[in-house]
Amino acid sequence: MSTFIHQELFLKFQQHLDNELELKEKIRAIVREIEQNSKEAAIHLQVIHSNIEKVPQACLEARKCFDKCREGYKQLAELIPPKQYYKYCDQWLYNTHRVVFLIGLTIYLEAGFLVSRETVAEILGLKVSQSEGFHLDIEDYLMGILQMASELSRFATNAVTLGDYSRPLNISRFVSDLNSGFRLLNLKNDSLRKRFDALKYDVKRIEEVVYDISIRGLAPQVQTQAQADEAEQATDSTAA
Amino acid sequence: MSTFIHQELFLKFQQHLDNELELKEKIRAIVREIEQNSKEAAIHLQVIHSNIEKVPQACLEARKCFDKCREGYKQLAELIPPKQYYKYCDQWLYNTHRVVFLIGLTIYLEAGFLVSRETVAEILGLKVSQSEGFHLDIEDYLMGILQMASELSRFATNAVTLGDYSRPLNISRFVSDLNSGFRLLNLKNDSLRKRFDALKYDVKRIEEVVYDISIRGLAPQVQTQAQADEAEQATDSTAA
Amino acid sequence: MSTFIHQELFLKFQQHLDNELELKEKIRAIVREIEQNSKEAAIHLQVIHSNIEKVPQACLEARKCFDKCREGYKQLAELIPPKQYYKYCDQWLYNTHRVVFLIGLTIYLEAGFLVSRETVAEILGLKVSQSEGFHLDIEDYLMGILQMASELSRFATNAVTLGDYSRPLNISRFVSDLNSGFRLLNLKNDSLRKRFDALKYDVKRIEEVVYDISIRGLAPQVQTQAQADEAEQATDSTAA
Amino acid sequence: MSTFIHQELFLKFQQHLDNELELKEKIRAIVREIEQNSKEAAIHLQVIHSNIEKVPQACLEARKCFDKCREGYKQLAELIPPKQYYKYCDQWLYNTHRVVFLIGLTIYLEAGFLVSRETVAEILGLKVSQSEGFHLDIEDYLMGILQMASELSRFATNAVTLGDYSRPLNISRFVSDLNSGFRLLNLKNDSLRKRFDALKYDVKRIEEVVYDISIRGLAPQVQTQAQADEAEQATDSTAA
Amino acid sequence: MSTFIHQELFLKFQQHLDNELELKEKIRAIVREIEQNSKEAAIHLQVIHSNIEKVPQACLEARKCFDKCREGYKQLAELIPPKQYYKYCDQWLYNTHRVVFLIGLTIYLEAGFLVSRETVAEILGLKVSQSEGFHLDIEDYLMGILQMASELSRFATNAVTLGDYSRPLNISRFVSDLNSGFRLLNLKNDSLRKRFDALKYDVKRIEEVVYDISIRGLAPQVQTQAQADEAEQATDSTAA
Amino acid sequence: MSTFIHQELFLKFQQHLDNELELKEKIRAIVREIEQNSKEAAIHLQVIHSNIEKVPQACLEARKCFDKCREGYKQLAELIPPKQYYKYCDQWLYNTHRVVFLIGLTIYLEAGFLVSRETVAEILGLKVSQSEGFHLDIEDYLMGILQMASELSRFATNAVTLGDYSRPLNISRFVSDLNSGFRLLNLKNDSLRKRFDALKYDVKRIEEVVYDISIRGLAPQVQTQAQADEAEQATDSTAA
Amino acid sequence: STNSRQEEDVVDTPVMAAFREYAKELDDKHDRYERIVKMSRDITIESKRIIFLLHTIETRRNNREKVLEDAEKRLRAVCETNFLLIARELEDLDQNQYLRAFSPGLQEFIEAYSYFEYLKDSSKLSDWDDLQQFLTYNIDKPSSTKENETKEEKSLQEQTVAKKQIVCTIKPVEFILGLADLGGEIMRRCINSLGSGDIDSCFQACRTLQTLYAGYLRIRPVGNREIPRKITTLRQSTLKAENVCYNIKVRGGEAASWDTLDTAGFAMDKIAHDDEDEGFY
Amino acid sequence: STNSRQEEDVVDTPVMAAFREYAKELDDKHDRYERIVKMSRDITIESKRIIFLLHTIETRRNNREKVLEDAEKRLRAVCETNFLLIARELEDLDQNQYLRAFSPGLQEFIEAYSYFEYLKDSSKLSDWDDLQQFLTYNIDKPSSTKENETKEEKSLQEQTVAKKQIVCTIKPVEFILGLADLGGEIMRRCINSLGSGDIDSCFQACRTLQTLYAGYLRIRPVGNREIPRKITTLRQSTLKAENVCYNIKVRGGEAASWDTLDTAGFAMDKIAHDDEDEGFY
Ligand SMILES: [Mn+2]
Ligand SMILES: [Mn+2]
Repeated sequence: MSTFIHQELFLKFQQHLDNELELKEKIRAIVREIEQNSKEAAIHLQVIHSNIEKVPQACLEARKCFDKCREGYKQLAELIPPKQYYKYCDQWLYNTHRVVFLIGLTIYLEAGFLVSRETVAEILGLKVSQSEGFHLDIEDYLMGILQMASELSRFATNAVTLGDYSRPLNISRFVSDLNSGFRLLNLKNDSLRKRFDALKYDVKRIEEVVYDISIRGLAPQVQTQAQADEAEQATDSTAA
Repeated sequence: MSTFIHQELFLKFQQHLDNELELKEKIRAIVREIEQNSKEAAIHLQVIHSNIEKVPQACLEARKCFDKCREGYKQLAELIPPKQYYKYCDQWLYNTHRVVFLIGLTIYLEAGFLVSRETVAEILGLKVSQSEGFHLDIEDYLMGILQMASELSRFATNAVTLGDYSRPLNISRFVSDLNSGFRLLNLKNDSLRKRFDALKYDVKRIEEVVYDISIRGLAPQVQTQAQADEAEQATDSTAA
Repeated sequence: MSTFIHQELFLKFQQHLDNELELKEKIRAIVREIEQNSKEAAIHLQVIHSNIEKVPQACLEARKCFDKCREGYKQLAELIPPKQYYKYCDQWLYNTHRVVFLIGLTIYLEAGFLVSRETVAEILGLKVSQSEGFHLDIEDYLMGILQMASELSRFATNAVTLGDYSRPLNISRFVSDLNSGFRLLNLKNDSLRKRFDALKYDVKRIEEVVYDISIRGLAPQVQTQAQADEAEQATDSTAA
Repeated sequence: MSTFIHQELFLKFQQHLDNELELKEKIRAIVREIEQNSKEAAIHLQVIHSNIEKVPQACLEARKCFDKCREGYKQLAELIPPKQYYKYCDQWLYNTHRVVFLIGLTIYLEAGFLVSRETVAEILGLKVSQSEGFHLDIEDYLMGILQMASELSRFATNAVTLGDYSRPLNISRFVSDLNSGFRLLNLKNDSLRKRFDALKYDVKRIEEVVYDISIRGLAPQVQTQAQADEAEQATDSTAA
Repeated sequence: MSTFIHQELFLKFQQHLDNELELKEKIRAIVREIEQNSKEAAIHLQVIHSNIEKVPQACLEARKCFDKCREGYKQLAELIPPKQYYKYCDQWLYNTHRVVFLIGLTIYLEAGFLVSRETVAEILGLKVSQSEGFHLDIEDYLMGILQMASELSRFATNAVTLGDYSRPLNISRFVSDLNSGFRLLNLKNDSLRKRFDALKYDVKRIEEVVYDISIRGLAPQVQTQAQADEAEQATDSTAA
Repeated sequence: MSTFIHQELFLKFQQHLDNELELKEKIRAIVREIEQNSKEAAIHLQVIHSNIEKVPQACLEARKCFDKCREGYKQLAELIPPKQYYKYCDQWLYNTHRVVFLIGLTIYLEAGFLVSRETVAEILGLKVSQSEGFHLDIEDYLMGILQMASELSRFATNAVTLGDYSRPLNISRFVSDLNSGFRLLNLKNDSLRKRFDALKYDVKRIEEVVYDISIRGLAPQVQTQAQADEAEQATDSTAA
Repeated sequence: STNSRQEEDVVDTPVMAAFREYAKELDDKHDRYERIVKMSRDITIESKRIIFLLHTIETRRNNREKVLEDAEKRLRAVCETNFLLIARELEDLDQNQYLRAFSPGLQEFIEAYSYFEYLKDSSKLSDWDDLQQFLTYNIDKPSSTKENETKEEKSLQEQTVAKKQIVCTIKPVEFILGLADLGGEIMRRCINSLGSGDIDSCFQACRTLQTLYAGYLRIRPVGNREIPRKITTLRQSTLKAENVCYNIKVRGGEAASWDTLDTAGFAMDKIAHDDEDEGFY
Repeated sequence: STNSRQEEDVVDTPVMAAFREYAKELDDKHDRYERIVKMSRDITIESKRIIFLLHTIETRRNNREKVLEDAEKRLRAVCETNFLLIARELEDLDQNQYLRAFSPGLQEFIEAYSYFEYLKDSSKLSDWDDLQQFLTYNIDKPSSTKENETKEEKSLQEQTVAKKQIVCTIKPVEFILGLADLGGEIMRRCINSLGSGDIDSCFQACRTLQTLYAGYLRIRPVGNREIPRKITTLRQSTLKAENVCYNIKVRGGEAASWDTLDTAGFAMDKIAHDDEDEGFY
């Protein structure tokens, strides 16, 4: 090679390519670990469809898994150079959606309300704003919440089977709220939009369950919306 | 909407969506401006194929255009939040490749050597390392350099037509160096790889021109490689 | 013509291909035979959707068909050279999945439990481990089991139509157990994974049937999970 | 043009192309006519989904449309050279499937049984065997019949809405028979196979309708399969 | 199965499917045989690219292969029912195009002119008009001829390498004639049209070969078009 | 049936579609006529690749064809309702591009300069501005001009074969001028852009021909750019 | 984004001079196209918002009159401001030339307007000719947006300066495409009405969808690929609405049977009073 | 990545217990697959590097012997280390089961080896049977990587413990696919030889490609979709090499004619001496 071009440039570039490959493999290994832990949480939480008594225990176990996930995200945060979040995030976002769903479900089971983005971020050790560091985007939070709605519709059905008639009413208000919120948005034609379109069917199924309960007078009590709102906090202890 | 979910969440998210749309449109406007300026530089530099005397003037004009491009990149750098470079970069990289090519060509015409990534970055007001701010990735630098090689192969042909027999020899060593450098790399099957595959044909065409010149004894002088290297700096003044 | 490359190489290869083709055609003939027998078993077992009284008889007929399938697999085992199972297995696996499904269904109808891989292998005259000879892979066993779950969801619906309200409860526990089992597996992104994703819909449908029965008080008796487990063995005789 | 090639060849070929174009345009005009008439029949028969009383009248109107279709097929038969049926049949088969479906539906509504290929052929003025002339292939007959099954699943739903609870039971037996028939076949991986796969969903949907009626005690009477078979002939007159 | 549908319909249809499958397999076996023979002819004719002296011998060998192809077509003609040519022809047309190409090439090498459709049909034992029986459509003849043009463009290149400078001139006139002929046609947007579009590149490539020869004064003699036309008959004997 | 939606709406719409279809078929007939005439012009002009002496005659013949095309366009202009040009223009634009190309070529052969849009419009009896009536859009004019450039690259090659070394020099300046012109345009990512991208290859090919002539000293005379400009008008008479 | 900057330094050939003109013409077209696209996007967004507003009508909320009034005002505003802008851009031009630029907005507007009519219980759906009058404008003077017109054009316009009609044409095909989307909204209405217990609305929606679908079955869409796709979607919407009605029927029937058993009289009672109170969910 | 962690807390049904076993079996397979993929990737990279090394052979640099020696050492090393690892993984298994995992590496190795033979001027290209011996290993004892084997298996192996042959099978199809890629390398060799003025190599490469292409024409690839694709690529490589020779011929012919005119004797002289000196570029 002559004086025109320094071979060094290409050595440096090869170095760059090798580094990137290595980084991607490290990310993949961590993501697989997080995935494994989130899967475990999912298995614990399956109990909601068959045995309501075991729910509190399942929530505790799930939280242990989330702790392990947090460790994984911590490793990711250390690994990814600060400004390169968007260069690599496709590798873990799919799994993040699932973890958000599972955390949302756990919080709902424990406390009966919608987990906030701030709380999810805290549980996973993520920042809320990207300026502060490795963060949780609002889109990804919402993707997880929509996944949760789908699980709740199944939960409503099985709760009835297990003889719990108040849970579906509670779920119905919860999911209906979510639906109203999403209807306010002008969504682009992306994955979030598709997921939201699926929500409508979850809403419908839950409404049918509520209808079935109501028509048979199985609803715990006739209550006005105001009463319903009051009753809300109480519900969960009854149900669990 | 009830107490489960605060409508605020969705208002905030809508705000977020709107902001993003607005940001994208601003980026698009700036990129269009940069594009216009790089196009103008390209038009000036076309003169290399028809009138070698006007080359120095064309380089001056092109540099004015690069100044305007730098202004555009400055605006982009101010617009894009620091950590979101990779979220939006697809919008301007295609054009960046062209500007790198044109700067590379200008420097080669003016001084006869390969522009370094550092120099390109400086001309465009970009950083070399992404940790310092809005930067020029090495992949994008190389994409531009490969585009330049293609233009140089055309230049070699037309230089002969215009009676300049030393230019092709110079170009040949230049492009052959580039080729050797790229052959050292393990490239993935991406756009850079495709562009490099095209380089081989440019190399071949230039070699044919050199062959034609040599066979007819039109080469300025028979020289050893060592002499060639020495002669290199002198060549450009002769050629221009 | 180059002397380095001898045309015999290609003639030898073509000979090899021709031999392989011949073997493949022999396999195809046997597989078609097995297919015919498994189809017949499927037709017999269709009776579950219309006439529950005829089920025991259908199981007997199906078992005759499985015997014929076993003969087919025996022929295959003799035909395939040792350690070439995976070279040709694509030709029969599609059908193996169906036979596994039908055997699983038959055993469930007869005895109410999940057929083991060992039992399926025995019925079809296959080995369980690859080292012992012509065998049944775990993936293929699982594919068949998932197909069965789908048929059971249809069975649950039609059982209600035919006035049998205990069968769906039994199916629900059976499939839910299966679902928990599958959740333990780490599935790659392959056909097994896709089929497993479909299981969710089967589970949901069955849960809805159970729900319909429960909310109308049509379930044979309200029982705790513990009682349910006890009752399980008894159910099948009642239902059949 | 020189002596190598005679221009005549191309003139002759152009003639051939022109003839073919003309033939195709004639076919297209006739097919459009048939299409229009089959569409009109379809519109008349839409009434089954909203007003059962008007069904007999709709059948009469549909039959008038079939008469017009027959005229179209007669023209086609005269136009197509005997050996070229399969060269052009793609132009009309799509529509033939629809006409078969509509005839099948009409006969089912009028008489409650599955129209035979012979009857369809007669109504459309086609031969059954291709050796006799312009004919109706069995595949095309079956494609139409499968389309009909899909419409019947919609009909079952709407019949319930219109308060007719016996119709779905009848449809269920009808479509289940069809399903059993198709299960006997070894279909290739072609359009008929795809259509048959869709039939499974129609069957499932109809079974769910019957399930919904049964679990709510809306079915006209609880009857054993044996009784059902007896009752079958009587049902249609009641329903129509 | 109940009274709705006669199982017989499906048995009859299965019979029909089985017959068709058998016919197709017979066709496939014959076509494979023809393919093998045409491939062998192709291999013999490859010699034009490396050894011009062996061309006459290669033509003889190729003709033997065509004889074997004719036997295959004879078997096809006996097998296919008269009215079903267009139902099955897709199975062999692809190969027919190749045989036509090879026959065209052989005739061009032997005699220097374009083979007529009649001659091709005769060599392969086919009829020219479909009313007479198993025939060769003009489209298929032309597809083969266009394939030949592509091979001739390669031949022109290699002839130069082998030191034959007159052959390319002859090929150029030949292919240019073909091109003029096709330009007369109004082609639909089909495979023939696509193949014709490719011809343009072949023409261009051959013209470039002639250009390269001419600009270097390698052409056998400078001659006017008039002289060229005269010389044409003589050329072939020289070249072969 | 709902009274809100009246079926007349759809009948009215179908009427509208039928009328449109009729008009489209009339247009198609005229366009086919124009196509035939432009094709004939193309055939006449093919002579440039084989016999330069016949070029003037070919231009005369081509002009007769353009006259016939003009008649066709006149009929179109009468047929298309005012301000509906853009509703139907897709039917003839493809052909218009070809006619523009052929007129451009003819004018270049006759007079050596680029035909203006006004002249093309005049020859075809079209208006230049949309407000005056049936017109020739700038995009369509440019598409035709780009097609011409492609033909000229082939012409340059064949001119050398025919011994005319001045023509390629003339073409090179002509096309290079055209290229500079096109670079001034801001093209969207449409078909014009794609066609313009292809121009680069034409320019390159022509430059290589000029290169071949120059390096062999075959150029009519060594001249400065200034002399070249002067010489330009003279060239064409020499060449033709 | 013109090329005026280079003009000084490059010596022009006649070809270059001509191409500078061409560049201007192309830029003009392109700019106009972009402007119209933006106008159309505004119409799309506003139309979607009006549809959203119309979906808030609920019998039990008793807000029908109010919402319809609001929606009508906003629909008129779209005609009188947004479409007027487009009509000005298209003045004297062949409307088909920029059709693709404003077609999305136009179709969404047609969808919104026809959905408004549906909810208003109009006796008859307006067709394209009816709607055309909303998008026809009388203007006093030549529009000021056109500046680069030639002198002849100007003098021609001066003669008609007093009054001039400009339009934004609704082509029948656009209408039919926009109307097809109405099916989706009515289907949504059907599902939402089920949610709020307004059974009558469900059946009305289903009947309307069936009629709409039957109408589209009449169309023989030669050479238009979008219409068949829309018909497929419309069929699916119809099936969904039919399913809703089916569910009402089977569940309603069930309720009736429970009712006769006197175990669920209370529940039925609730259904009857749905119109007045907040319902049970 | 096993599921051992859950085992404690969940009460197992028999189904669950069985599935835990299945999970292990699946994980084992998957892990083995991944290990083999990585081994294959190493072979691919090293083979590509050997090919790159072989391309550095240039007549004028006189480095042929040295490079061939190096390449042969590295090829042997690939056989004796990398492929041995795979053979150990596949011990006692049906080789076809993990074929897709190591096929890329194997094909690249075949390409490298046959390119080595080509440059070595071997009298005859080795076929799959010839190469197979390189990938056949005699090992002293059962491999230690297999730990979860059953007792019976162990006792069986103990009988044969003294000597055992393990292999990494080269299937004919793999060989044919790998060999097809040789075409690309020979084409590259042809182009590079043109660059360094080694005309003989160009013609040799072209002839070899023509022969190779003719060989592939013989194959009737029933049911294999990759072979036709490779043949298309091979045809293109052949055409490229033919074009190179064509260019040498027309330019060489031209040089000859210039030569007779005695104006370029000097240039021809240079070509003749290309083998010794550094050439003119
Ligand atoms: Mn909509
Ligand atoms: Mn390779």
